[in-house]
Amino acid sequence: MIIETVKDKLRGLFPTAAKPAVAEHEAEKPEAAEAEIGVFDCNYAKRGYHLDVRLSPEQLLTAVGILFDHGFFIESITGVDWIKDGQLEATYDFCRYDFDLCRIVVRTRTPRANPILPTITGIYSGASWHERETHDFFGIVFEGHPHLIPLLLPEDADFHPLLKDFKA
Amino acid sequence: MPLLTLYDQLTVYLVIAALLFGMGVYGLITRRTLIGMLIAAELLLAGASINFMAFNRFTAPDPALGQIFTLFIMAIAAAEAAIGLSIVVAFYRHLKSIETADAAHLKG
Amino acid sequence: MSLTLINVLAAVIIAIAFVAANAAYLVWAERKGAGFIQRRPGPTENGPWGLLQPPVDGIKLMTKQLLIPGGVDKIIFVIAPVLAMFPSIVSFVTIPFSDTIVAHNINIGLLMIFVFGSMSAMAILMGGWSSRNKYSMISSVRAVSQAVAYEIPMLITAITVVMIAGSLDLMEIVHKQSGGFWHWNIWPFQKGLFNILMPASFLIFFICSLAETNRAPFDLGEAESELVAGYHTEYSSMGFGLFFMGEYANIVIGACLTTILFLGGWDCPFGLFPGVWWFIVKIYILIFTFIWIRWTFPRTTIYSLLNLSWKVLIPISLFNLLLTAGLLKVF
Amino acid sequence: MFRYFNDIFSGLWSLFIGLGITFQEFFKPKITIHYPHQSIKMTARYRGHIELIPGEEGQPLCVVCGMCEKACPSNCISIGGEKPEGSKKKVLTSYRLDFTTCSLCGSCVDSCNFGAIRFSKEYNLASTRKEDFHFDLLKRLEESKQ
Amino acid sequence: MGTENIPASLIHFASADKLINLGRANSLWPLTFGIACCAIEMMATGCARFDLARFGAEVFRPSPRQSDVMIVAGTVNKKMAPGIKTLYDQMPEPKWVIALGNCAISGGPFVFEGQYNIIEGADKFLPVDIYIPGCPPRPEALIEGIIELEYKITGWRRWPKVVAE
Amino acid sequence: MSEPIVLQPDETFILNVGPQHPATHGVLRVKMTMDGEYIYNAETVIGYIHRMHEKMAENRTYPQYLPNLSRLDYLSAMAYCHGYVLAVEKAAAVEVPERAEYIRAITVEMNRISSHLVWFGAFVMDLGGFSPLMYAFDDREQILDLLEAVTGSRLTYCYFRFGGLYNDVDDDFIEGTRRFVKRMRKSLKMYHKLVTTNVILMKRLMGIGPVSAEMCQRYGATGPVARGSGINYDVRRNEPYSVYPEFDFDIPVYNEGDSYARYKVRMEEMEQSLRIIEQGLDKLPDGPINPEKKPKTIKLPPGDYYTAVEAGRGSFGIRIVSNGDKSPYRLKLRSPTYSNMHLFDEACRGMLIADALAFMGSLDLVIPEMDR
Amino acid sequence: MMKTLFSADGLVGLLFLFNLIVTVVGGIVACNAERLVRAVIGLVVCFVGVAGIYFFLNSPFIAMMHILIYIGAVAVAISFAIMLAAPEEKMRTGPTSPLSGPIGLISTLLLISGLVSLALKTEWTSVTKINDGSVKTIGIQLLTNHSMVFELISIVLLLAILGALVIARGGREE
Repeated sequence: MIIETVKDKLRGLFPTAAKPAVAEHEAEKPEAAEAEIGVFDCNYAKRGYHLDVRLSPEQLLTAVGILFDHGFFIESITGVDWIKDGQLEATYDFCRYDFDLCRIVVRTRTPRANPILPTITGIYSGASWHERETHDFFGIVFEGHPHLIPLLLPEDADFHPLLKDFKA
Repeated sequence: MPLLTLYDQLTVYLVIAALLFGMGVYGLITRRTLIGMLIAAELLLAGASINFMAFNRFTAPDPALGQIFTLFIMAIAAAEAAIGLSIVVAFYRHLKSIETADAAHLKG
Repeated sequence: MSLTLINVLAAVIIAIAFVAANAAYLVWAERKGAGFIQRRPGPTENGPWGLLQPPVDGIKLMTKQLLIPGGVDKIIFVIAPVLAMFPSIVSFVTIPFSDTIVAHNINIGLLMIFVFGSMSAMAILMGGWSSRNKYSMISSVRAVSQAVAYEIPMLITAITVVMIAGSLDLMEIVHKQSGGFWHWNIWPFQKGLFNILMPASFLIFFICSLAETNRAPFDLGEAESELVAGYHTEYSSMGFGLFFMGEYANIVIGACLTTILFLGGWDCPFGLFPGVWWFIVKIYILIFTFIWIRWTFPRTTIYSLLNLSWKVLIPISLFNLLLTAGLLKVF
Repeated sequence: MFRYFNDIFSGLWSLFIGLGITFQEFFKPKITIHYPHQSIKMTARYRGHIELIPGEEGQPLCVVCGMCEKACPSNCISIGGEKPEGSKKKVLTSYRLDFTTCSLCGSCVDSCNFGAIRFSKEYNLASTRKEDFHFDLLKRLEESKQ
Repeated sequence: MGTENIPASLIHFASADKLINLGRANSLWPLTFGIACCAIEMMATGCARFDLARFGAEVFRPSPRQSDVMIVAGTVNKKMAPGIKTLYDQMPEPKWVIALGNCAISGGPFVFEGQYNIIEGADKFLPVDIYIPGCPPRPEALIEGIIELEYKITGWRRWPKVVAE
Repeated sequence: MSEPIVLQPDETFILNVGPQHPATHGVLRVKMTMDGEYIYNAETVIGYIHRMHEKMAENRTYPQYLPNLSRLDYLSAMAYCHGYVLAVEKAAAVEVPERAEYIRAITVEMNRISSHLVWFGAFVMDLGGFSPLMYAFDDREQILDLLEAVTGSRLTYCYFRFGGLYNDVDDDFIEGTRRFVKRMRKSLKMYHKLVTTNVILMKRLMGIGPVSAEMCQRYGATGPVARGSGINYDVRRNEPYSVYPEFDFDIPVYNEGDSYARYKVRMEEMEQSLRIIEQGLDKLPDGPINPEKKPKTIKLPPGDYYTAVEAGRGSFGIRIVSNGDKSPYRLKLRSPTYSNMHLFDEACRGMLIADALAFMGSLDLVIPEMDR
Repeated sequence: MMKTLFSADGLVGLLFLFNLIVTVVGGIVACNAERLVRAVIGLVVCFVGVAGIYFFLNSPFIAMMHILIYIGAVAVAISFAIMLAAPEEKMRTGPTSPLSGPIGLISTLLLISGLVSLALKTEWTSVTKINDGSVKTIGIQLLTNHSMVFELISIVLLLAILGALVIARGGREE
């Protein structure tokens, strides 16, 4: 099963995790747990994905590299503005083409004041537009992106409409 | 009215041929680009052809000699245009220029 | 000499009227035909069967503002549509509609039509270049390379027919085919000349006249979905109208020429009506085929077009030329 | 050599087949509806703009509960009602629909528990002024009564 | 808008003017220009079932230079508006604008508190002649709009008014 | 046909295709750097119809957001609504009666056919053939008539509700659909004769716009674009939802990766959809179409939820992040064309402009869905 | 004068004058226009005039061939080359040095005056026999008396095609 393989591989990213990196994780968990780092199993029937990978930004490229090697394709990149925590979350969705179904969500958080994340365009060229869009909407700067200009908003737009404190 | 019967006089044709020829020469001298010179050369050839045609019409005993020569000139002109233009294009690809001054250093 | 010139002038005036009326109503026929092929009625509301549509369009086009966009080469921009219309009008002068109905028959009529046909390429080039629009530019380059590529097989097939008739005179060519249906040049068995490639020749000529007139599937010059409106993108009002009418006038000429060269001109297969009616029936059948083809096929691309011309049409037409020459020598 | 001719002939053949098909279409009946002369009847569920359903005496059935106003995603309904002296129920005084922002989703009709509104069958609106589409449904109801 | 600012209307003879207007009204060539959902209904109107060709209006010209009427079919946003304005400016006089669908009339369902990207109606920057509401309008409504535009140009309505029951 | 051409970057000029251009089907701009008629580089500029769908979600309750979904991709609106209602139903644990599920599947498939028909017509029109558009729209009108009779609108159906449907289908619909399936089979045969086997079309599409499977993976292409490149991926099969496991249908896959493969995938998909519709009509159970007790207000438990469905153009994903409120905290729409179009920049390099536009047509773009 | 002007002959004479003007104006544009494309248009106009002159010289066949070859082929090819080769800023051409214009003009005028005076001074012996411009005569002559010309034309054209191909392709390859 691809889930097991990928889980093992990804677990390697968290060698010094104090808590067990792979934990049963259900929707009912309190919101404070959202900030944890690790690889979590998810209830597919309810959540719609199998693995929930929470990383720090430095681990992102390695993890995405592992997913690329296992034949995952990129579905989307998006952000969520956790204004209460003062953090922006970038969410990467990956899925596979074959019948060995595995949907993986990779998330990473970055401080709201200075949101910088590494780009994954070097691995998935298709991430380019998704990252530009996330930059448009949330102002997350993807370091190393070759062409980080507004995509959906007008060329001269300097606002980030999907931030929770945005006012038109 | 002599002005309206000009078409029946040999000298008129010779004069217009001379004019065209002169324009061709002028173009060849003043033009700076290969294509411009090519255009001037076409004028030159047209002047010459008119001469042939006019002499054929008014003085030559042969019914078609001048016309055949004109046809020959046309073929030459077409060939010249083909070769000349291909040179222009090749030249441009080399030097990004169609000016004759740049053609002096032939090595590109 | 002098009388000829006056005749020609008079004929040109008649031809202008004829061409304009014909072109306008061909547009109507095209729209109507397209409608019928697509299970809809086409123009119906303006006049009976929409017959008033062409004049209405004409009024609109003429009263529309003539825009000359900034940055265009004004002189050339204005001359080009006129130059597109003019050669087709002049070509009409020499086309014989029957034994008697011909504006002015000259003994090199076929050559003359080709001469003026080649001028329309120049008009397209001028129009496209002067517009200062990249789409127009690409389109005019396309249209001209297409026209040049198709003139060759067209001329070669025409020469084949000229060899059979032994004359460049259009009247003479028709006379050679007289004597009923089976004597037309399209059939392989006529007057001791068993050239089985004649139908192919006809097809080649027909394809070439489609391409010459920039009609679908060879309408690369004004490929709507690629180059907006091609070489007349920047033309508004009557400038566009002239290009438009020039195209339809060219269609009529193409149909006339095909009829004369291959379908026996005004020669009647059964002899029911006078010849000129047969001529008109024939050219309108051909024009209908033009329309029919346009609304059936997708457009080709420039390379498959050039491939077709250089790899298929030119070899076959050359072979046919050689074959015909040989057969003429033998029989 | 064989392929060369085969390509030519199969290509030509496919073209002739295509021509044949369009030629058949030429004689098929036209399917056009000549709109201003003929028109099709809208189906029972056709969603035009909403209108008030008249009660038995022609009065609106609306009780001014405001559910439709709340349900509307694009705030195109604004209703006003007042409580006349001595009656328990509110009476509708104005029912305004800004049709130009409506998305015809049907949330208002869904949300109405009193069956007071329905979709009209008006399908061919066009005007030179956009104010024509700010409907006063109550007024329309009264007009339709006459 | 239409007829007043036409430079070509130098002919002041009433009958000639009428004829010209009649010509203009019955040969409205739209610009091939669809933005969103309503564009599909516009295509459907041009197609066999409804056939805009009956009114001589099926000649969808891809170039603004050759078209008479611009059908704004869909939401206009701030990025697109300058482009539409350019297209409108490129059209030769006389020219008309039809706002097809609620989005083009007023922003439609996309207007909400705090919206940042759309323009609330094409009439904010274009002189719109005809408004056709609906989301999207039925093809009949577009035909009705064309008829209404003809009425606006010529001053008389040639076709009966269809009342929906 | 397309031999490698050595492009010389210093002779290029910029050609702006769009925002208004007949081939872009809407408002999309491709900045092409051209060398003659060859494309040296292309940069797609989108956002000309960005309509803030994701922002709107944060301002609206779950039911109020329903009409937005059908404006997202107006051609296969049903599938998008389906994705949204599935996502909410899954998260809020709403039961859906079986009849409703069947009707949903039938209408979604009909909508898929109508979407493909529009694509077919517009694509052939891009290639210069006009009549197929008319025939395709004629067939499409039949579908629209059927769907209009059920849902009340022609294009932007707002038909699905959480837990069920807006209203039930009647016998007329079932009869009409059966008639339509028969008619459509005939029409498809006609299309194949008129268009698919046409030599001009084959010459224009074969070998044009090759997209490899590896490229699909890098860009996340789904739907017919991926299936034309030999990837057997269809959400209806890989990740079955609704009642699709009950149906017997094939996923057409072609390995060539060119425009013609994508063309054939879509044409065959129409046939498969017809099969699904037939089976759905046969199996359509009786019963209610709405659950017995409809939840009054919909609130999702906190957390995030992802649902994917197979829309007309590929896998449509919807991610809802909820904080337990009446409206979503964040709603992300993963639209298939967004990824599919992104391919274009890389794939069209070195192509002729005519081929590039044919390739663009074969991607089946709906711009509002891309820009959201 | 009025009488002749409105007779058929007069009209022909007028047409001839018009023709001459067209030729000269076209020629002047062709050798003087600042933009190369204008020069090509001038060349086309000039050649239409030249074809007219051939027509007046009683050889319509040559006139037709002239238009066919020069306008249909040569002018189109030149405009093609301009579009292919000359970028926008190079479309304008001027004299090489400030002196070349006047010098060219003077030498040209000298040349023209010399040629014209030669033409005017010489007594041309006229033959009564008029030339024959029909296709038939030209064809027969080309294939009998002057077959060498025919052969030469074909060889020249063949070489030109081959040469043009070699040169143009050679530029592309590297």
